[in-house]
Amino acid sequence: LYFPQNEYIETVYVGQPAGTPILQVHAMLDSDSERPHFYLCWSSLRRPAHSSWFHLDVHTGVLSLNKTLEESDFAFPNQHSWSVKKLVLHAMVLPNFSKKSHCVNRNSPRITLDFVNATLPQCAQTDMKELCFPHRDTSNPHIMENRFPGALRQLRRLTRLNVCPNYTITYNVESDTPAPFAVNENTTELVVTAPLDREESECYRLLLVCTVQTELVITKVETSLDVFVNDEDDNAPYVNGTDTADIVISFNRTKGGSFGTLFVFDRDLTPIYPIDQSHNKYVGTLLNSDPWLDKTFDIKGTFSEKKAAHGGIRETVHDYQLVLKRNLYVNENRTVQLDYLVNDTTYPGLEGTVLLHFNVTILPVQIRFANITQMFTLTRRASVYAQVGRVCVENCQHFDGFSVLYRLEVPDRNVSADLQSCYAAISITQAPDEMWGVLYVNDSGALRRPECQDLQYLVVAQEEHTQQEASTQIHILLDGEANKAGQESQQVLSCAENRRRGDCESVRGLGATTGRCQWRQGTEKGISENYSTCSPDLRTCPDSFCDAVESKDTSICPQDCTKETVIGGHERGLGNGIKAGYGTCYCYSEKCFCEKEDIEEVICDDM
Amino acid sequence: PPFSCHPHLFLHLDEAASSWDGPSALSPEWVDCIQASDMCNQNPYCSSRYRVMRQCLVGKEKEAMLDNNRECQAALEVLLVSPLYDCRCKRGMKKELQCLQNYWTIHMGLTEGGDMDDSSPYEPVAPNRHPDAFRLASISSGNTAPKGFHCPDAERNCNPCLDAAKACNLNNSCKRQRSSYIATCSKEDPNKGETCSKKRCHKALRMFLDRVPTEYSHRLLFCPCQTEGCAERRRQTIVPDCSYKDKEKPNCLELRRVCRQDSLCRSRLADYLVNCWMTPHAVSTCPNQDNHQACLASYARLIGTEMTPNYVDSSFSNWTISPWCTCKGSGNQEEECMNFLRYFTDNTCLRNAIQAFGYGIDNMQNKSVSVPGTSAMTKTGWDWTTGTSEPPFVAIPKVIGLH
Amino acid sequence: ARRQKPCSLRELELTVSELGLGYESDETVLLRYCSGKCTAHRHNYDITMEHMMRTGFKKKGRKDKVSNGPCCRPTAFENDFSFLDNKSR
Amino acid sequence: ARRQKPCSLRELELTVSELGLGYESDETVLLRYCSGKCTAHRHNYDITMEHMMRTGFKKKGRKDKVSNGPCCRPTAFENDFSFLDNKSR
Repeated sequence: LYFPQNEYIETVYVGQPAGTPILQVHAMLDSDSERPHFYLCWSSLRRPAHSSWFHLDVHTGVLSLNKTLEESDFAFPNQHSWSVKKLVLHAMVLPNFSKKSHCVNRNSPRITLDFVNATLPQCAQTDMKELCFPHRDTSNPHIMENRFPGALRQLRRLTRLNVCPNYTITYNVESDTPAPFAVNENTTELVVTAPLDREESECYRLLLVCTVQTELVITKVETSLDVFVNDEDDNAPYVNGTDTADIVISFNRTKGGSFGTLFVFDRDLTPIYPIDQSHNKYVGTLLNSDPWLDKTFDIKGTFSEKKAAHGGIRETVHDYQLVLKRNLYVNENRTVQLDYLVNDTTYPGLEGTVLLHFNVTILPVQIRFANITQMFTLTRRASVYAQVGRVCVENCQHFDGFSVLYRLEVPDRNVSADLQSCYAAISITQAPDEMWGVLYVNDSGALRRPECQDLQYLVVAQEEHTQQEASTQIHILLDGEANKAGQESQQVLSCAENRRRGDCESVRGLGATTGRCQWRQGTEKGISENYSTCSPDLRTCPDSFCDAVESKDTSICPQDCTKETVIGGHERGLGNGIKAGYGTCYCYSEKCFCEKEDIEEVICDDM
Repeated sequence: PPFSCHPHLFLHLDEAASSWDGPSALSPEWVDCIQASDMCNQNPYCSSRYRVMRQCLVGKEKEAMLDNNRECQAALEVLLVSPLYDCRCKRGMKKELQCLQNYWTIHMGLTEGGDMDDSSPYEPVAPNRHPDAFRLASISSGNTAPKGFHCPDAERNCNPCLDAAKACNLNNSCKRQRSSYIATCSKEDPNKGETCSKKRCHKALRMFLDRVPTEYSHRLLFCPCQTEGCAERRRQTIVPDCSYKDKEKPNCLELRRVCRQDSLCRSRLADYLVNCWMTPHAVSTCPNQDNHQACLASYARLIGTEMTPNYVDSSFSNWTISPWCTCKGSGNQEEECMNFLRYFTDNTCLRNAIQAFGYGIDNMQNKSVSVPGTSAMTKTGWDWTTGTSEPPFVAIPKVIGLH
Repeated sequence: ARRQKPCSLRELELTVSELGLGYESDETVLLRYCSGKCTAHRHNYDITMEHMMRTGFKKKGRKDKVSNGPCCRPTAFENDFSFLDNKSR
Repeated sequence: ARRQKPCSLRELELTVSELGLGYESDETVLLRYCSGKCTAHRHNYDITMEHMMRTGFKKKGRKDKVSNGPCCRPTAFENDFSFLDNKSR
């Protein structure tokens, strides 16, 4: 038994006599054998004083007056509203007789009666709409699908039954689309004549027509009524297309990685509110007992509501993905099949389950270099931290879930001490989450020594867990004149300190690949990512990314790495650095500035 | 005129002006719920029931406790005749949250049905003093956008929202409070990896709306627009990327449930519905004889709670206001969800109140009232700290410091 | 010549764009700045510096440029100022 | 041009007469003074002042002359210094 409507509204007036019918509540059957017994009830409140003024017929659900409403009934304790008294009652329905007066559950409709301190308007003052339909009946009925026919609403306005005794009032119901609804002429109740199917129609828009016949005139008054169809789990899940996903796991084998997607459809609804009681509950179970699989894989299911192509009826799509519960080692090499049973636990029928299959092939990852000797040219004038180039094992940019560490080795161990010191010229580094190594100048002095000719290194890449190694030869060609007079005298500062092209291109700077800083001239007017600035290497700085070499010393490329205050118009990069700046951006150790290029500096005293 | 603008000779920098100029003192009929609770605690008969009642409402099974536990019902019946039953809270009062918590201790047990709408814990609003003026302003109803506020011909690119920002920036307190919430709402929350801390942003927004007089805050929130740029500025007022949006949209009934679990949010939602929602067939478009001011004030006080509403896009003629939620996934309660959403998206009272506010500005504009200057003197220069990062096409607010 | 205006706090209404920082916004701000002369607050040091700048440093082969009087500067700055830039109109 | 020298404390030996205060004495003193650039310590305020000095103030009909950067100034002065002037030979 359930109430199709959770709110009833009507107006009552002073002087209406005992026995006057006010409205009728209705309950729909869940099973054929049920017989509704209606009672007024109170939630946790004490029985309100006004409750004794009303009587609810246990069988018909008609609410009527138990006493004549007097003006004195307006003097209420604890009521602060001014013009109209709101009398609130609650009704409940039980399958059998009961003495209880406590509202059984939360689904007890609220009856709100506006008690007006005036007498019932006479026939002449009552317009047709007032006569035909309740004043503000806002609540639309909700009927559960697959249930029994029955009356769901009293169309007649009971409080106006005898206001115009010589009028004949009849009702009928119309609808654009075929709708199983009719009016019971004797009881003027709206009746649903057949079980409904939400998956066919979620809402019926009915037109209620009230015909008022007087001796001379027939008047028709219409109002619309939406009847909603509530869903229940009466559809089994089904697969539209494939129930098998073939998955290959190779380079990307990181914990949390998701692979392959399989869809399961359900014509029923899966509400996301209230969160805990999600009707149409789907439970999934991995059927494999292999502990390795259990430790390694999981299936992640999510669902979303979508509208069916025809009719726009809401339905649910569940999607399932294979998820890695841990990183896979590079040498993992196996093929497995996972069977995942999806069970629509609230579906009463037998076929409430669907079996999904994930065929998974895990390939090992080879740590190897392409068999070519990588050549890098480098000017002897390069400064310390100048970036020479990158080294990377094959497919390294696709790797995820394991790490490869790079180191440099001198190929020929028994070289002379002098030559040994030449090899200090170049070093290799790597950012924590990057899969490639960056070669950079570690000792610029060694670059300039005549005895340090072309340098050959062995780059060794080692996979962290399995210790699998690979190596390759690299060749660094030094061009430019060796500096016989030893170190160049000029001090190496941060390129970023220079504010003008002339200063910039005339100085040596940390990380300068050509030995000299490089000027980038911005062209745009306002704050732009292409701001003017002085950089050690325009290929890598500024590029809004504080890379492995740049993060060794913020003065290499403060434009990408600074965390300090930036004065002037700018936009910060994510976390640090200057993503965009106004005019020229330059940085001292304490602060960076972005400003339009000034003509000449004024000292305050010269004013 | 429905909206008045009076020059400020002195701006006391830390004036905690009430954010709504309703009746100043608590009108005689109402006892506030802090006093009521003290009165109850002084009476052993009442205070013992009050303690029991608080126990009944703790924890998950409070619905069952209220329905079936004899002791809870007995306690409630005693409290029904105590001052606590009839107490209310004053908007913007000191210890407002505690007052609201005391209110809900009783009224949580009284709501007659889980999802029915609450009555407002705040003292009722006095009916509007000039109903005709409002009625003139709100002559149009329904959702066809009436001829909105019109820019004075003299001003080529008039932007009332920009003027509102100017008025705020030229007022020390408003400028400082506005900068504070924008800075809080634009700051990355490093430890959570999110763009900002929504909780801190909400608190800063509430402080702004509590402390800054409505003549500044309402002007920023309800400035009438005739261009998309202006409407986008109006939408950005509450820094929606932090205070409003989220990765996903919850179901609106779920958002309402979460709101009702928080005394402040529940109270301000109830107040909004009481002051801004009229049942469709009512004669006037706003409760309390078209009291637009009360509606706008209760709408503004929802900002900074779970139920923070905002303009959904930058359309100026046919704008829509909504909380950040969807009715997708409502199952059988889609109608109830849509009805709840209509309190915001299809609210004639709110629409008229905002438009009436626009006319108010129009009247003020025509009388060319100069923006109130301040006489507060500060020995220092003024400062901004340099800006923040933001997405390419729509820039979120900038925070600048000249120090 | 009349005595120049002493160092004091002054105010000027202008838009954010007019501040010359590169930000584009029509929002109006109240710029407070310090302007005026501090001659009444000079010390012996300043008189010496003026002399050294004129002749003293040259005689000693120095090219220093020094300040020969206190500067009219803010003593402190107000906290942050936020605004919406022109992309948000 | 190299990065100008930052603001710092400098020293110079000279006689009291050479201080330019009008005192005549051959006694030698160690003059300490501040010299150098403060560009690295400027704020947004200074950048705005620089812009206002260049164009901003003119557009607003103002003739203010303002400092567009922190000044290189002593933070404190040593206490008095005594000497015997030339009359006491």
